[in-house]
Amino acid sequence: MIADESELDELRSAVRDFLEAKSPEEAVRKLMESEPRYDPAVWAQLTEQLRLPGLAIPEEYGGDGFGPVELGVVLEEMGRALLCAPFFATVVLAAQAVLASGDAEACARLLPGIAAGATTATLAVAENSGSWDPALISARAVRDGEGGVGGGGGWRLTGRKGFVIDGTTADLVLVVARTVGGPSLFAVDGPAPGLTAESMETLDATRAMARLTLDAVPATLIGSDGAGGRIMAKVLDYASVALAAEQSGGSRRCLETAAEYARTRHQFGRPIGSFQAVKHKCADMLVQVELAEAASREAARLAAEGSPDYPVAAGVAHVACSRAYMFTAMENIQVHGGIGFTWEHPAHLYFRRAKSSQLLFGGPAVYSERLLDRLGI
Amino acid sequence: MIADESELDELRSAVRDFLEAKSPEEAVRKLMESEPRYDPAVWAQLTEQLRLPGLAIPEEYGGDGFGPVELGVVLEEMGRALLCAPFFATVVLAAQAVLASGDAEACARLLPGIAAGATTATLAVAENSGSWDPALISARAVRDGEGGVGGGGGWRLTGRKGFVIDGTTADLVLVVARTVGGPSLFAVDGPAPGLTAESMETLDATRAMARLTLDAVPATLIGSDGAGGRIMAKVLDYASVALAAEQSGGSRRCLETAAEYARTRHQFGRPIGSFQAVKHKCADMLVQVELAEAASREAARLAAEGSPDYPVAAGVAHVACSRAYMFTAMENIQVHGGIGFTWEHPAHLYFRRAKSSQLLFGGPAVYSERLLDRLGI
Amino acid sequence: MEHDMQAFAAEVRRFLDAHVAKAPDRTAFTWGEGDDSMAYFSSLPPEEEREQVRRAREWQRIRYENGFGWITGPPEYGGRGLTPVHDLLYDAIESEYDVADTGTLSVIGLGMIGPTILAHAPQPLKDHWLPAMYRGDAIACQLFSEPGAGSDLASVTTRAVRDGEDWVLNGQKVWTSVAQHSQIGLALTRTNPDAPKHRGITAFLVPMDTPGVEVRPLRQMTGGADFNEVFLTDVRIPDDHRLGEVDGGWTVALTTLMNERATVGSEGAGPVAAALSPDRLSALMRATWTWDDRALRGRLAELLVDVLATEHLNARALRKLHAGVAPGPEMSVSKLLYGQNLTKAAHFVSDVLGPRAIADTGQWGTYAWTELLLATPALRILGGTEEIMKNILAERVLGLPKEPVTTAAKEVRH
Amino acid sequence: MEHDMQAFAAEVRRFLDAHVAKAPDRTAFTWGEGDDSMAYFSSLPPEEEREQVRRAREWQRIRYENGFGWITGPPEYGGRGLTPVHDLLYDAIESEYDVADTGTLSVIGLGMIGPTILAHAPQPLKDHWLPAMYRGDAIACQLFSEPGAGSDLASVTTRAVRDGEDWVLNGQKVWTSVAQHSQIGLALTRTNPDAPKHRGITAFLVPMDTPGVEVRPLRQMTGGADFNEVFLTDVRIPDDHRLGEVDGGWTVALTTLMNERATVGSEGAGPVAAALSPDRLSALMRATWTWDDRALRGRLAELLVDVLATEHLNARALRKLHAGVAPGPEMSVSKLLYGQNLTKAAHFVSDVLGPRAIADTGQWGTYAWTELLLATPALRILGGTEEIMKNILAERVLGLPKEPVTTAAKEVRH
Repeated sequence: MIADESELDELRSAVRDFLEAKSPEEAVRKLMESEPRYDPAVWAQLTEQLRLPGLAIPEEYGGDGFGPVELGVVLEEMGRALLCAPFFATVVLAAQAVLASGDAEACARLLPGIAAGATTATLAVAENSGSWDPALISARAVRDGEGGVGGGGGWRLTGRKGFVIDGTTADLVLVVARTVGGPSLFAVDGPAPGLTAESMETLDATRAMARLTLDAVPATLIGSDGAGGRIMAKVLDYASVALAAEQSGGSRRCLETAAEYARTRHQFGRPIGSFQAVKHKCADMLVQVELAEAASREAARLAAEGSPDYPVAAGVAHVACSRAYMFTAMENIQVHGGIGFTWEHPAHLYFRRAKSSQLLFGGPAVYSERLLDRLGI
Repeated sequence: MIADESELDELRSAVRDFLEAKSPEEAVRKLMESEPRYDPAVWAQLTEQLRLPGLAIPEEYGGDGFGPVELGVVLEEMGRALLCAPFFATVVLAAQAVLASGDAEACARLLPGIAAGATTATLAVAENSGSWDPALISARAVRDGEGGVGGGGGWRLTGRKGFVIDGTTADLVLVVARTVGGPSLFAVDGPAPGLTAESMETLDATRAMARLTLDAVPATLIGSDGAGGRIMAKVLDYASVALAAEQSGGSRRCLETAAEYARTRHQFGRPIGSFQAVKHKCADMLVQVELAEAASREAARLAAEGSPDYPVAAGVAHVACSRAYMFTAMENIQVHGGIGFTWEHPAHLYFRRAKSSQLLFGGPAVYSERLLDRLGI
Repeated sequence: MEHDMQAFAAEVRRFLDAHVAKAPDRTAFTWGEGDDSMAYFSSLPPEEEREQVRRAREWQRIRYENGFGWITGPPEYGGRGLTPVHDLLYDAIESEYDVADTGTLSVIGLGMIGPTILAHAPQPLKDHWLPAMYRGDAIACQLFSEPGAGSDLASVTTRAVRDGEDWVLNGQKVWTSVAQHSQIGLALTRTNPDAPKHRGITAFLVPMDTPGVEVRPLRQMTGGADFNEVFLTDVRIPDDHRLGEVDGGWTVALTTLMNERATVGSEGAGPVAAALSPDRLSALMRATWTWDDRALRGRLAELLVDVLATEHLNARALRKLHAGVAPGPEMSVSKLLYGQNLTKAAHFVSDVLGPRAIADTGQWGTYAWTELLLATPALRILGGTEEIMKNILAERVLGLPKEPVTTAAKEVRH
Repeated sequence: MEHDMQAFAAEVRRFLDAHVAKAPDRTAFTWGEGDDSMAYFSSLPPEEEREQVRRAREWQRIRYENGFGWITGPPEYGGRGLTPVHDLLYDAIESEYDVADTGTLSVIGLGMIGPTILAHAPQPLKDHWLPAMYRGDAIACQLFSEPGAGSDLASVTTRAVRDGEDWVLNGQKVWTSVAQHSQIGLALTRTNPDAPKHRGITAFLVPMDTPGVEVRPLRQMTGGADFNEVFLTDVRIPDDHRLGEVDGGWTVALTTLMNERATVGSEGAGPVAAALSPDRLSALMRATWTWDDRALRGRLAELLVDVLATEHLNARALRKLHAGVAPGPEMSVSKLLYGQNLTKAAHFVSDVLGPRAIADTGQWGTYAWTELLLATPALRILGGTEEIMKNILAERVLGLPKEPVTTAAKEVRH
């Protein structure tokens, strides 16, 4: 089921109104320097007023059963507003990992809490290098009782994870760890014994990241043993499309900010937007934003339709939106001149977010090959 | 010995005056469609009046003993004028291959004719793919008498060569062919039995290219058996620097043409150069040209000084000048608008030359790695 | 609205299914088979070109007879009376079929000159020429650009001087496509050299067989001649062939220019579609043993992102059309990207080819790419330079202010 | 001339050899050893910054005492009376030595304000301030830019109102580097709001300890504060601190701006030289296991071509200096490239690092690069935006015409 255009417009305007009220720049700046890096009251309102955590979770697991198109609208708005909240980690990474596992029991156990906004969650994949390559996963899972550790039918995880979004605050951590069967997905409680999480210093303070140390942490297998690689691939496509929506929203905001400044700032007796250098810069930004938005929205639609073109479209959206956001975030500063690189001006917050989003899943050094792979080239 | 700046200026102005008189656009257009692709009378004058063929050949072999710096000045001017002449093939490729062989006997036999302008020559390296990789050379050389062919102490060459500059007109063809010792350099007479040369259709009609078929062609070994790879590497560095000078001259001409048009063409009641879009395009061209010229001239100077930095500088000059020429040739057309892409306007001649020069020694697909190799990276 | 469009789309498909076949997949191919031409400009031999024009006229006649000859035109001239969105939707659907290329008739004549005649010509000219044009009988060209008036059309200097009931035209026009096939041309002329430049222009409909009209092919840098210069020497045109007021020709010209438009999904069509096909490009890399070069692969990925994202942009515009909504800036953006993507593709491929792009080795599908390479500079200039298109995007979509009128320019403007 | 320069160069070297050591090779390093800071902006703790200023003053005093304090200045103020080419040559040679960074004193004060005082100040101000500045005792700053007057300096609105023998200044200045260390500032003020904008400006020398002068650090996007805002509230300045005529301050400002200049070879120096070092970059690729990624290698080669070709450009300018010839456009081009090369390097490195550039894993020499990345936007803006620099290159070097003065702008210009 895909909402029609007018329903999407309604959703967009409800989310935008909410975020303008609850996540204005002052709130973002305050949360950037707080622990936790989000406001639990706003998170609760996001659930109560807009039911957003459950938007894209199937109805059978307590959600509203919408899909990537509707989620994309929400993420575009969150990207515009630089909302500090555990939404991406919980709803995109964690919930999708559970769904991708095909483990109905785990879905029934874990998703209703997420849908209800009661559980925040995250997914821990990358280790030292930040790579999502399943071959580079070295965290280990052993059965309880194996190797003399603990007892019973569960598992124990040992190793280190990095770049875990909202990793210090998540109630539920999904962890990819290696068994003899290969990389596999596990669920771990946020406060589980043996699990320590410490904040990492980040380029983009609006997206908290943590380093996790797991020392024989009790865990539950999600999906089948050894299915981790396949789950990671599915989550990566989905998360690329979701991230692309955030990036597209952020880059349109940069374009709008730059164009507004170009229309109103006067130098040499003219609005600076009447100078061709500024005008063409804005036109170049517009071209990038239109491409990015089309790529992101089309990928979401193809995902919702279950189209065979979806994996390619996910790759295209990831590259097009990464590039557009970085470009518009840079050029927005340039159009603003000196004021644009002050701490007080919001332009740098978008610059930081743009760079951190571009590199989140590996960046240009890996995403080109990933796209060609999806194209069969 | 490097000429001082005022001597270089004198040389430049003598060559420029000569080429303005002898190689104006009409002459270039006429020769582009003629066979041979050059005017033997102008070639003779180039020798008699300016002694250019012998400029960079050592005095002991009948030349004037200057080096790459002076040769660079000449080539910049030839690049500006798109001179159709066997200069690059004869003086750069062939003469340098002979010199690089270290074979004093061959130098004494072959170079005086080149220095005197009596012999035109070329170098045949590439085969089907156009590559200069020694490993891809498949033309074969066997000793006279070996395999039952002919007799005596000479060699016989069999195989095919392509992209041979001025290959249908050269009096002397230096050929890299494979012996049991590896790639080796041989001298073949232009009209030797078993050698056939046919013109290739080229993107850039101002630089003639031929396909050679060698069928047991009698040949003389130059330098030692198996030294071909080392000779090719030396020639490639030298030829890259020489080509860079041509490219730098051509790209400065494109910049000058574009800037002149931008100053004088009026649209909307203003010179088009007063519009920032055109103005900044010209500034971008200027930056590229200044970089290219510095890279090319500095590489020539380091070559003349025998500096250990010369091979890296040769690679830098090759890339910087290839890029600058292609960019300025494209943007020159854009500044001119419609008139710029007519057949009658000279802009496309530079576009064609820029692209053909960029790809002559392999192009971007190989020159980046070649530069990193020279840098030891 | 969406329902109406669906009904219209269904009708279009019924008509097309009845007359023509579906287009073959232009991106499907087998390496080494068939024509490897990559020409952006056609440059056909004269007899083939005449045959192409004949087929275009024939298909236009069939469209006309079935009510699709002039979708936005008024019924009294054989039009259908529908909206521009219907027109764009028709084009988009037709592009899925294997129909004759009617560009010779439609791009300039039916798309731009027809609406101008409708808006500004005296009744007898409308009655005669409009049905003739949309039935495929008459071809029209645009006599606007001059050597000194390119981006700045209001600077035309071709003179028209009154002589009794006639006007006598003298001057030179340039970049006139299809002039050699045209029966009529719409000419902008200067009738009052003393007025501000936009106020001294008058428009005339010039029968191309009038004595003194000389069409000369204009050779472009690819070597072919897809445009013309048109020389007007003492060309005598009756006053009843005037469009609009005397000295009011700028308004006429604006009507023509406002009817210039991009069609949705133009990248998908044409002989150069192959240039942007992932399969074709990867086959080229295999054939040149560069398939595993990660530097080239990285650039291929960058190029394909542009190409595929542009397709997504077009797909979204098309979906809007089907819903009866006029596309927004997507179409202008798509037009700008069309030229940029082909330019990137041509240079990428030349890097893949290396020396094989500079001399013809005879290998299939290699040197042929130079035809496209040599056409790319034109793509950034024709139909509005990149600079003019960026001005339009920034001013119309983003609302950035125009350049202030300069004192020098102000004197000669209205 | 060349001979004179050689003699001067030898004298410079003798002086430097006697006082300081040769600089260590800034590009030599061992991976994982030492400080991995990549900061473009210094942002030192206050006590270290004060110590740095102390060392700068000390070295300037030694220069002054040895005849190199003010190479182009007149002897009556302690200057050497030589040419700007000598000055540039001195800088180039000194950059080979390990001397204190005197940027705090020299970039603004000695380079720009000193020559302005010399040209426009009343005699007592010259006698007092010029020797003090060039001896290293006094530091000067430039109170020009305002929130509403960035690229367009002539729009300053800080008011100066005559009050007897004094003037009273009110307004806000911004982007004032070294204000916190300065004894004096050169302020542009509006004295006649009714005159065309270039004709209502007056320049004053403001002792920074005058009541009403408040310096507040301005934090930039890197997080540090390398600039200041300066608030002027009822600041009373005697008329004998005026430079130039009343309402004639634009001429004074032009003197200051014309003395802004790039130094030859600026890329070679500074803490970010490592960012452009082939060894450092290839070591980073080895440390991140991306050394054999040909896509990244291709981009590394492109970057290094820019970096090395820029070095060649600088080398040629330097050779001209040694021959006593003023460099041509090389220095403006080099200045533009400096920012562009560092920007490219920062983004290239972030692609090499991938996620390691967005969160600190603690690995040496990785996350530290974000300091440079965050500084790059400033490099395209500070000291003249990229757009202004391109205007200058096109107009001064290529002779392209300026933008025509618009009717709106004309009213307020001279």
